[in-house]
Amino acid sequence: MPEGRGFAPQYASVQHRDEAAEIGIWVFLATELLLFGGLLFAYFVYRHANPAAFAAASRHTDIVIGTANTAILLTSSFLVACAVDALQAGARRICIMLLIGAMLLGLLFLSLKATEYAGEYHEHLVPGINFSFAPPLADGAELFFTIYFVATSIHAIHMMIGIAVLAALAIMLRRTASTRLCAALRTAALYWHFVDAIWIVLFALIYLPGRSGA
Amino acid sequence: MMGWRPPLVLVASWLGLLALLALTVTLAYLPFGSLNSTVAIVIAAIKAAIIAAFFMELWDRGPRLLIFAGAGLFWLGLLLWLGLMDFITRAPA
Amino acid sequence: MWREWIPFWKPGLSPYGGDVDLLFAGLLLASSLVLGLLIFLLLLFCVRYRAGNPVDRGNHDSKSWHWEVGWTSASLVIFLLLFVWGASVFLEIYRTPQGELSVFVVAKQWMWKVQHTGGQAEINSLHMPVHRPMRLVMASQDVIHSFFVPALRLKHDVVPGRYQSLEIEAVTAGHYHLFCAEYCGTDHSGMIGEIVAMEPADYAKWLNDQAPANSLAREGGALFREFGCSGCHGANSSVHAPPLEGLYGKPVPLADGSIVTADDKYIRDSILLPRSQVAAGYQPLMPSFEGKVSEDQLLRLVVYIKSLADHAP
Amino acid sequence: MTEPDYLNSSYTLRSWFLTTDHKRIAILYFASLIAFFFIGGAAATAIRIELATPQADLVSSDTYNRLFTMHGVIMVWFFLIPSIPNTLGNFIVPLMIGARDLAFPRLNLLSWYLFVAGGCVTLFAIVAGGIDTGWTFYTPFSTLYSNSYVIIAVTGIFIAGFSSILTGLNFIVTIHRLRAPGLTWYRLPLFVWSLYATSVILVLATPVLAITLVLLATERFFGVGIFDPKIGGDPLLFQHLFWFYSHPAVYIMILPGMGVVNELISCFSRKPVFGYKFVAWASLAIAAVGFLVWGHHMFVSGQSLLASLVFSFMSFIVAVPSAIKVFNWTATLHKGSLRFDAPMLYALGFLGLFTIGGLTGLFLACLAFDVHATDTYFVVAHFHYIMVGGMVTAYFGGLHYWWPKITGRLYSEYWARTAAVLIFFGFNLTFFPQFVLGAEGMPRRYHVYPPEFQVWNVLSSGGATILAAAYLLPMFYLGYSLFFGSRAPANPWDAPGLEWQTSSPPPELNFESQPVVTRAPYQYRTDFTAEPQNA
Repeated sequence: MPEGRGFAPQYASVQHRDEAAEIGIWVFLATELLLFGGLLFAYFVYRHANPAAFAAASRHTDIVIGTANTAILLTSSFLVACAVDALQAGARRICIMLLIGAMLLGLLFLSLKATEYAGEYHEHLVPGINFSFAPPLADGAELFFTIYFVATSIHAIHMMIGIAVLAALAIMLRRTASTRLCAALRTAALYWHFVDAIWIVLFALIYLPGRSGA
Repeated sequence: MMGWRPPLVLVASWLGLLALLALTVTLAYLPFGSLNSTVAIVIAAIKAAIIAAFFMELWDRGPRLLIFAGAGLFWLGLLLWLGLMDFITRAPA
Repeated sequence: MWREWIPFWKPGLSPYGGDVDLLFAGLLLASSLVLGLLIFLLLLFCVRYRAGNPVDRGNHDSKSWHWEVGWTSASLVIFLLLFVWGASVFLEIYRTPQGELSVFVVAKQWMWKVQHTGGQAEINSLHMPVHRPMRLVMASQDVIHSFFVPALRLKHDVVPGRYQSLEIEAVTAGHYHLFCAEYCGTDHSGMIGEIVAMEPADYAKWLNDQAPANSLAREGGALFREFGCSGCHGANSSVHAPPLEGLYGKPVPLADGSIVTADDKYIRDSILLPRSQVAAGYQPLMPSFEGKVSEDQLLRLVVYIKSLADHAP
Repeated sequence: MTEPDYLNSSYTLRSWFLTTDHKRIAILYFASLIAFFFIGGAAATAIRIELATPQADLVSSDTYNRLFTMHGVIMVWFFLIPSIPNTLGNFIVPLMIGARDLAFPRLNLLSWYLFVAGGCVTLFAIVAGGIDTGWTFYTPFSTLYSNSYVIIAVTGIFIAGFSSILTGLNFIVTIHRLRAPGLTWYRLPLFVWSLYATSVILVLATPVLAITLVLLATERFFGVGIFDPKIGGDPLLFQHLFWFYSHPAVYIMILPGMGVVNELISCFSRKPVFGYKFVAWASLAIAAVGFLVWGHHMFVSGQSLLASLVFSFMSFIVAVPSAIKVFNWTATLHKGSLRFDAPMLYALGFLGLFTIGGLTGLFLACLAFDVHATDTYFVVAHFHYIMVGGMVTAYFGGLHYWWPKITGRLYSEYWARTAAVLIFFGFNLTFFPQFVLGAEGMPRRYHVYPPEFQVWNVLSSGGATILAAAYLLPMFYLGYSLFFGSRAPANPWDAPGLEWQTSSPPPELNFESQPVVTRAPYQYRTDFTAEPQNA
């Protein structure tokens, strides 16, 4: 590879490379969407079979934490979008601060999620470990909570990866704001927004059903 | 350096998203019967669309990225549509 | 008969067996024609256009789209015809069972347990009269099995957690293989039995010779007492439990406001998962019998409760 | 030679195991795939020997179940799916489109490491005691009843799934962004089109398998009920999720094979592929419609009648683009100038075997007949006609065709033709009797069987012996050519594709200078009459 070119030999220019990266991340996001898609499918199948149980189980989730977490993620996404804009405008320090803000919000999200899990453990809502739910809807509720735990923990893993990526970028940005990092930040931002959008859908399916009844 | 201000479109999207969040939580508590879930899913879709359009900057991207972004959604639709068709149209055992 | 001309193929012996065989013959004929044409063209081209053979090769860049449209639409039309043909016979195979004669089949690792309504039980064999449709009610105790009778062109999976009804009828007396077609564990290939189709008179004789100790309903009644069901559901019980007389086939209002019909599945679910569908006006007191009662005990209980249908509540 | 080629530029282990060169990664894949092919093949041979008699005389039922599971798991996920895309595709696609590498070379290397890691985990499950669920992992058997290493095995498949996703992603981006100047979509070789279609499936179907395996492992590990009927779970949900991946996965396996056959038929007929645009779009149509047919595995499972009707209908529809391809390939031969070198023999074999596989696929798409034939040897035979008769035959054809390019050596044409003919006959003898067995009603996955089925089983086992020997042959003459074969020229087949315009083996960065494309593919010199240089 010719040294000092700054981009791999299969590309003609920096712009060429960045376009490839952008297509790449979108294809990857399509993959991620289908990963969560399998869970959505399972959710809808069982919700169709147990509508009352799903509503009752959903009422046992913590809507305060859920709503707070949604607001936190939306705000973090806003900060990341601003960070991309700031870096393109040449404001590297502001960009780093915005990224740190987004990461802190991400960590706050995870700690609230952990609090929520602990609460559910105490309420005996964890299938496979301790689960008891008022009959007659216990079986449907168990299905709901199994899907809930699988979906939210996979989402949390995505959050952790996102935070790690943002942290790595923030550290690298302290030294330089090369075009390579600029493209990398845009790619990472797309991933972060995607994880945010997934949460929005999960929020509507997990926390909101059944609130108007009972 | 400090002259940077957040672009208006991002601020507006952010505020709009928070407003929609407040709206969807409020609506969830109103008794619409089976419409509740439809409302929740529609608002979630609008929020996701705002994120995709403005935070992810799809609104000023070419058709190729739109196709890639749409492909995932389209195939997700196939999975849900054909898959759920079985469960919804099954004769009672 | 035309069916004997199909190579390596024994005629199907169910009422729709001829239709399936005809379909197979049609598929075989159509694909043989296509395959024959393909092989013929391949050989022809390979010989005629082999390198060095001086034949006219000019003009090979001519327009291709009318060929494409031609063979695309031809295959589409043939495929659609085959689809409609296959689907119509399929709906005939899986039509809603009509026969008044019911037999219960429990599949478990690795055997078929068959219960006739009169109480006659058999393992890995099923006796049935010819020319009389029989309604099989199938359940699985553990994993997915599949009830497969090649001679009758009949197959259906038996999925745990639900009853599967299936109509079976033979037109010729004889002994036929019964296979488990869905892989179900170690002795999957040992889970085979036979279908014994008999003339109606022989079948009646066979039923008598079996000298059942008790009918299914009576055995179910014994189990009803043995499991202590009668303690709560009995007429003189102090516990407030719904009476079961006259229940079967009637609509039942549930605690969550919905209404279900008291069919086989509802009774089965109520025994295994009593908390899932509580009748309106009753407390969810009943313990689950999940794991305590086997599938064949279950169906005896269901038959017993069914037999109470005629009793006034 | 002015520049070292990719093989002799460096000899260190590091230069192989940390390479980002797509050509070296293809070689790494090739080596690992051969290993998996022989493990899976050994299991198949053991199965066929056992089935020569109706009784159990070689192994116990438990061992037999572990053998066919091992055969299925290894062959599907560790041979068929990565075979053409990751070896021939990895090597040839950048060359065909005039690129110096794939878009993301390090991702490509990561993909190989994930593949090997997944393979090792799955092999560990097999060595530790095996898996007895069948490659389909149907619940509730796999979650509640099986006493084998299910979780470890699905972990391995899960890891290998990410390898598939990364490969698909890499190909999509590469084909979009790295085509040489002037190489428009309609100037792409059809092999590239078919790999593009394959990649679409890899990227969109594999994640659904991943999440399904996560749910399966969760249920088995924590004892929670996701597919467990005891708490209202539905075993059929698992089947829907599994086949949403696994049916398109069949097209992942066959589409690249079709791609190879395009190149072979066109080259050895000295003609462009007939109906280029139709064949190109047929690949994408197969990839798209292939996602709408998964329920045809569940006609007798108890899914709703409407669902069965829709899935049957779509299964007939998906056969149309495959039929279009077969017709176009046949028409390509017309007025060609046909030469019967070993790759062409494989391509012709593919045409016949794939057609038989495709036609019997119609039998199975046909609802009423499927009730009788599903879960019998008819399905086994159909599947192997597509996968072994189609895909593996095309793979061997492609391997011979590009062997001079990849290794820089010529193989023995005599032995190559002998092997091709032997494979063809061995294959038919092995699998044709299984159609008869299936039609007569012998269920698959049967260890012992009623004696009336023995004749056909003996024929099949006899064929399997020939087939196994025939598959060993190429190892010898291809291995021999590596060391003693004569040097290959840059373009031994006198083909116009870009991959033939650089030296054999290609230099590290593929081309001395950036090639520019000015015309459609497959513009063969029609006056070509000379004997091939390696005949």
